[in-house]
Amino acid sequence: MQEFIIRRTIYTLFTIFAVATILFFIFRIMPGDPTAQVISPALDEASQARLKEAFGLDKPLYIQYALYLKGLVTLEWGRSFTTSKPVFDILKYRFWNTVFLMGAAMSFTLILGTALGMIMAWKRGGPLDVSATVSALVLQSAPPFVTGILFLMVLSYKLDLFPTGGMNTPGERLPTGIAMLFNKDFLHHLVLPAITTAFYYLATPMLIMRDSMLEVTGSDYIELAQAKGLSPATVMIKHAARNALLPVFTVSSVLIGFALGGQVIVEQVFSWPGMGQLMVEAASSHDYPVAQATFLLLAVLIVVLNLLADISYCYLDPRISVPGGKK
Amino acid sequence: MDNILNIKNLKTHYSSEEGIVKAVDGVSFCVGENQVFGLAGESGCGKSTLIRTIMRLVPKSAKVTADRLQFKEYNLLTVSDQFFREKILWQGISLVPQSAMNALNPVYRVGDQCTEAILAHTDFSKAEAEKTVVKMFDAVGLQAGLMKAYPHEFSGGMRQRAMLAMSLVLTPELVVMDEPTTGLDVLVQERILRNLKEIREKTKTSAAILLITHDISVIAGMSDRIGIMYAGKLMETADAMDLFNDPYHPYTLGLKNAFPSIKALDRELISIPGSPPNLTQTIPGCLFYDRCPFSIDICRDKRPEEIEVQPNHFVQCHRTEHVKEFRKLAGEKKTWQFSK
Amino acid sequence: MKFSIIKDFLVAQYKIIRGNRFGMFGAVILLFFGTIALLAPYIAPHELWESLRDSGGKLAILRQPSLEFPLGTTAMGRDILSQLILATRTTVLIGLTSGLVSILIGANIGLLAGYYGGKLDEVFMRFTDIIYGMPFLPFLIVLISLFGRNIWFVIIAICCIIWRTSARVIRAQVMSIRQRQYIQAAKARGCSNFRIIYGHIMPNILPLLLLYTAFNIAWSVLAEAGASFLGFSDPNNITWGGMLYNLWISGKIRTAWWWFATPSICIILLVSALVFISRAYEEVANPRLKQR
Amino acid sequence: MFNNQIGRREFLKITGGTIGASMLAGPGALFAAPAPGALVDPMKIMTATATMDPVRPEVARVCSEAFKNIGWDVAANPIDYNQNVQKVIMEHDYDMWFVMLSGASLRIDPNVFLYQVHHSSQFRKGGYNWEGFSDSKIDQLVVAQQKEMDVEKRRQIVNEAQVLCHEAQSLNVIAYMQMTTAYRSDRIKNVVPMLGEGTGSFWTDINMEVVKGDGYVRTARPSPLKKLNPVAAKDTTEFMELRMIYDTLFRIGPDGSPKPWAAESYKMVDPTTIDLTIRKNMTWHDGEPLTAEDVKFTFDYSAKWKAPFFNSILQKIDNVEVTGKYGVRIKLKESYAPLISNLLGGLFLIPQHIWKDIPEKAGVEDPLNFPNETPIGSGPFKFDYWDRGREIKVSAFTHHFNPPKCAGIIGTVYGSHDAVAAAIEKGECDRNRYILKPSLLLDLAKVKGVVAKGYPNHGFYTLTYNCLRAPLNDPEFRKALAHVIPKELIIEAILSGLADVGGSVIAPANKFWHNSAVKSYPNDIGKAKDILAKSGYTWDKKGKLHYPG
Repeated sequence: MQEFIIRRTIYTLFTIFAVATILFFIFRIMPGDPTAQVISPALDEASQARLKEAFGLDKPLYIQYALYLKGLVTLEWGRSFTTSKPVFDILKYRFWNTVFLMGAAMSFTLILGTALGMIMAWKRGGPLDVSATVSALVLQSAPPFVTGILFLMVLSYKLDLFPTGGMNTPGERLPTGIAMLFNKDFLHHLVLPAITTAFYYLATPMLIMRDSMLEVTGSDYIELAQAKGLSPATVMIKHAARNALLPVFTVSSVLIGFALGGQVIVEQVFSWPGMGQLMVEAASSHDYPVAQATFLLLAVLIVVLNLLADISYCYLDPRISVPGGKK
Repeated sequence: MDNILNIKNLKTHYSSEEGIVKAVDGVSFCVGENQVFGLAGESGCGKSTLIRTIMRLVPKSAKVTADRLQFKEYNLLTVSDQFFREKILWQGISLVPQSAMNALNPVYRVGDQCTEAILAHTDFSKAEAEKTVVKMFDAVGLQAGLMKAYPHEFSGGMRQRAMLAMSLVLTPELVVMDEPTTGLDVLVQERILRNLKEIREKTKTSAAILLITHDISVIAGMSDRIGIMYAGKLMETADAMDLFNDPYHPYTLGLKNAFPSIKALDRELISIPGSPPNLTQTIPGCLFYDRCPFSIDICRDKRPEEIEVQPNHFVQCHRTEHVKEFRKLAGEKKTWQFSK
Repeated sequence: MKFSIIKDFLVAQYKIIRGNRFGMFGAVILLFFGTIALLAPYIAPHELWESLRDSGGKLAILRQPSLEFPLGTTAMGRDILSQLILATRTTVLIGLTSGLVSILIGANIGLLAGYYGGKLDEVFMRFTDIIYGMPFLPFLIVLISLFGRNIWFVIIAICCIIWRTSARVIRAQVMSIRQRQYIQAAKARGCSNFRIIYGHIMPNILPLLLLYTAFNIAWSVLAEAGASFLGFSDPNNITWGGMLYNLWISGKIRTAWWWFATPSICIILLVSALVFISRAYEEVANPRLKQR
Repeated sequence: MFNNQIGRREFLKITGGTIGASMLAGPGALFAAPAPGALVDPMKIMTATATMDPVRPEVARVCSEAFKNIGWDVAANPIDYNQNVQKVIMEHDYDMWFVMLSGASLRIDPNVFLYQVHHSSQFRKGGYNWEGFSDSKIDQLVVAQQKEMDVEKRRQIVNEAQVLCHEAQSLNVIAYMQMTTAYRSDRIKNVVPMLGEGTGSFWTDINMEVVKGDGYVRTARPSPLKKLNPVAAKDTTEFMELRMIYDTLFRIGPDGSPKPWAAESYKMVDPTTIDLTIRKNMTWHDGEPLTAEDVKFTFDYSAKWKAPFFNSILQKIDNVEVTGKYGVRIKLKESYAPLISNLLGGLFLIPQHIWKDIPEKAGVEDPLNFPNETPIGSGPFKFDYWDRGREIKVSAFTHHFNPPKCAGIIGTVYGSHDAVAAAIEKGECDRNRYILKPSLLLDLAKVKGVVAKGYPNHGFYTLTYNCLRAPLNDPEFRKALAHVIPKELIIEAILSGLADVGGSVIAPANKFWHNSAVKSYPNDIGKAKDILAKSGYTWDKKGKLHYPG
């Protein structure tokens, strides 16, 4: 078990390092002079040179790389080209917006998905089963911006149930940090983007839950549980569901990874000031320090989530505490 | 002595693509208090369905009928699912399932899976429940420490014992054992069975046992009464001694041949040719007709009634009067080498 | 002889699809879009960027579907039908290319890693982990914004990422197949590794390959649509996602339903067609699903 | 952090070298005179992406389609705006650039569009004459109008210059887009439209009254505000936020003429000397008094750090001296007519007691990169908070000599123009600040309680040519192009009719300075071909255009 966790952790660190390195070189081989826009042409040569130096542009590549890695660790991620703010300050504010949105969306998907999956397995072959399968697959094939825009049109523009976008009503300043989560205005704005994301990813946990549920209910320990005279609910949830959840759990970590990559679109559609939106802005305004850091932060988030999933999986399924890991 | 389980003409019919499957088709027998009733028959003869029917584990689609299906004072045909679940299952009738391997839920500690049963039916505290389980574990020869272990950490034998312990935690009147020893090597089988006896002394459980197996030699030693099941029917039912000393039904004779008997280990084993009939087709005559070396035309045309050849010894056969000569012939290999 | 093999193969595929009503639906849709993509330049009634005037000579801006403009027009008075048809070509091109290339990468990595195991496997799998660490769309966006808005960069970016899933799954499959007797036998017979991998193992994972080809194409289409919608696409070639992007920035999203509906429906149809087909293969690849 | 050498080498690999080569060789060098009779090479119209402004790629597209009519292959090339700026203004590496020169209040004075856009000295890294255009006659005129302190005389010169500039066609003014803004008339009243800014003007900010609600005006903007640094301010949207917080010595009035503001009066001692009297007892938002010292400091500091927007003008200042607690004297090196409207009307006064420590204490190398988290100014609004990428709030500064009528202004970022329109339509927001997409304006105008129209504007969309590259270096060729661009179509199809056909670089809306004699060339392909034929261009059988043989 320890051995397993340790190995996983090492892999994770390695992965992060590798992603960082790849990123460094992607951003170095891109065309053009990245600083042309920050360094005002009005400045004389001397002060331009001074600025280039400040950006570390005068140094040879391997030193730049060393500095870059050092910066990553010491959280000195450079300064934004467009806003002159330290990248870290920008991100620490955007980070939570994304995490909250993703958290809400993903928990909704997973809970609803598994619940539905259970019921579908329970009533297999029934109308619900079939219709749910088809609609989930179709939802999965509908890009989030299509569903998102549909939601906006119907629920926001037509019925005026939800705001058109953003995180707060203009002027209603939000509390920062966790307190934000308990702010009614914020939650009101959260609904649409959250369900848009949730619906898009619903199919995966739902179908997997359904399948593994069907697999489990055939097994002997379920029969024994029934023979023990446990209530059907207990049998279904405590025995069947508990086991059926394992594969769902494995997938969910990967799923969240995908979602974190994809939330760019949702944030754009609902003008949600998260990392995704920042990513787009930075990329199209060529604000490289920001784009780079945002990308990296997303990547780190993904791999760390996977790590956590792997570790908690050990606790969920006693069978894989044996070294060698799952599968 | 009065019976705790009393079954008359029990039928369980499934509907499948091929038609109605008469898995259990008119079975009658009784299990007395503290009695060990062995139910023997080839796999697929419907014995598992029989016990599942008794424990209401058959799917709702299955059609169950009986003239009588009584456990103690309860008429199992009429009691509500809820009552059955809460009052009868495990407290009255408990189960040692076929494959202890897969019958334990892999994600829960074995101990918890035992206490679970107790907590479901009694108002014991967790501690009390655990105490009881410890007692049972000890009875089956498992250290109390193993309660904290997970199934995958158990060996086959240990699981089997755990299952035994689990089945006894609520001191039920009837323990149904479905092939308790399949998938275990002979030595373990041996130990478990011996164990079973000891346990019954140790725990002073006056539990009757309904022991199901495809291997009569297993039940020979320990059953008080034995039923030979074939194609959903009880061909012969008698006290263990009678059945082994003077069996009537050709099928019983065949089975006896097919397994080493404790008495004559040197005798070579003869197996019954052919295979049991498809339970969906309706056969007018004796179900064993195809495989019976002694059958005559009537056997093909008329289904034999159940007759009491000796007190408490029931047989379903037309030709019981010739049984003496059958017993002789049955010992010889060529008798069974025929074709219809 | 070679031909007969191909024929049998195709027949087999047909049977698989035929056997499953979703699969059938999917196949029909695919065929439909395939044909349109092939014929696009010939059947598109108008030029891509042509601003149309109606019979009255007025610019046909944001016209609802009518006889004159079957699917309506855009804010620039461009024929949506034509754009849709030409977009189909681009979308299919991107989807197909990146789908096939990515399965090529994924399959080979999976096969080699699964077959050889050991060091090679370790290396390949760590590499796959790294790719799993890459947030997909951001990667697309960065690459495109850095190297230019151009179909080929879009395809390259997509290919760089989506092979990862197929690689993992195929590897797992290969590992189990590797143990089978006939593989061992082939080894004993002294078959070259190459022959074993591509001659003996490959055929056994074919359904899986096709399944993931379908998936990858579906993902590529979705990814491209996403990137285009965010404005990171080739401005001189239009895709369905690009059409929606034009709608989005034209600010007519709430009024021009016809402009929104058609590309969206096309995306959903194509992708779900692929998903359904892959589900048909899934049943072959893992029979457990069949019983239901 | 970024290594250009590598960048370029890699880029060559990727793009097959075409663009890369020119980047390495730099402009000019690469473009030797074409062989006589050679095919006129295909070219590209660079412009911003639709994300930044949907109009631009479309116009670029229409133009390139139009140029095909004279047998010249041209393609639109929309890329990120920063790359536009970098390639055009920094590297001068482009063929044609389609861009908008917005009608900022500081551009009402003709100097910007005449001198900065046309004078040969302005062809430099970062200069506005990125066309590389040079014409001695025009150079003389645009300098002359700068020096001429007599308005009427100056007007004559300006008119003459306009004619020559238009004939030179170093850039083609395609359309004067109207300033399309919207506001909820049921929430706010007393809006003051202004030339080039519509209802988004500063005068609206301080004069509008809120009918209902908490007295705060909610302003929607399509893209997030980037900086609030008065010294570094470059683009119009930054100025629009900053001028609420920071005061200027003069303000450009609704009619376009400068009005005394922080300076309560001024006196031209001689053409190169101006005395200013600062308004008494003004204070900064932190309570410190605003004195002549601060004014002097502002000038010196901006000059020292080359405030990008004013640098060229600040060069003309010899010195600034304090002549009393409220007196300041500005001495110029040479007489400079646009001084008041282009410098004193735009330069933000900054408090010495804060900025004297910048950049040293702020940990930046250059005040231009100073984030200025909590701006302290003396303007009618004082800074409240700024949640980056989301919302900025300023409240009325009651001690100001001209306090605003509303309680304050909340600027909220919406993802897109469409979202802005929706917000105003739903009443989430009361007004938009900057240009709203014309197509949307027409829809909004239909909404009850919303006033949405286009207001006159002196800014324009223009197609600028790289005058160092053949064939664009040929004035006749450029004139021919002027006859090809379908301006009416562009205005009708792309600008929803909310614009006027472009001619002179000084818009008709700028009534005082505009020369009505300057008319746009008619859209006439035949004429264009004649012009080309006259100057010897030929067409091959495929109809492709060739250089004079």
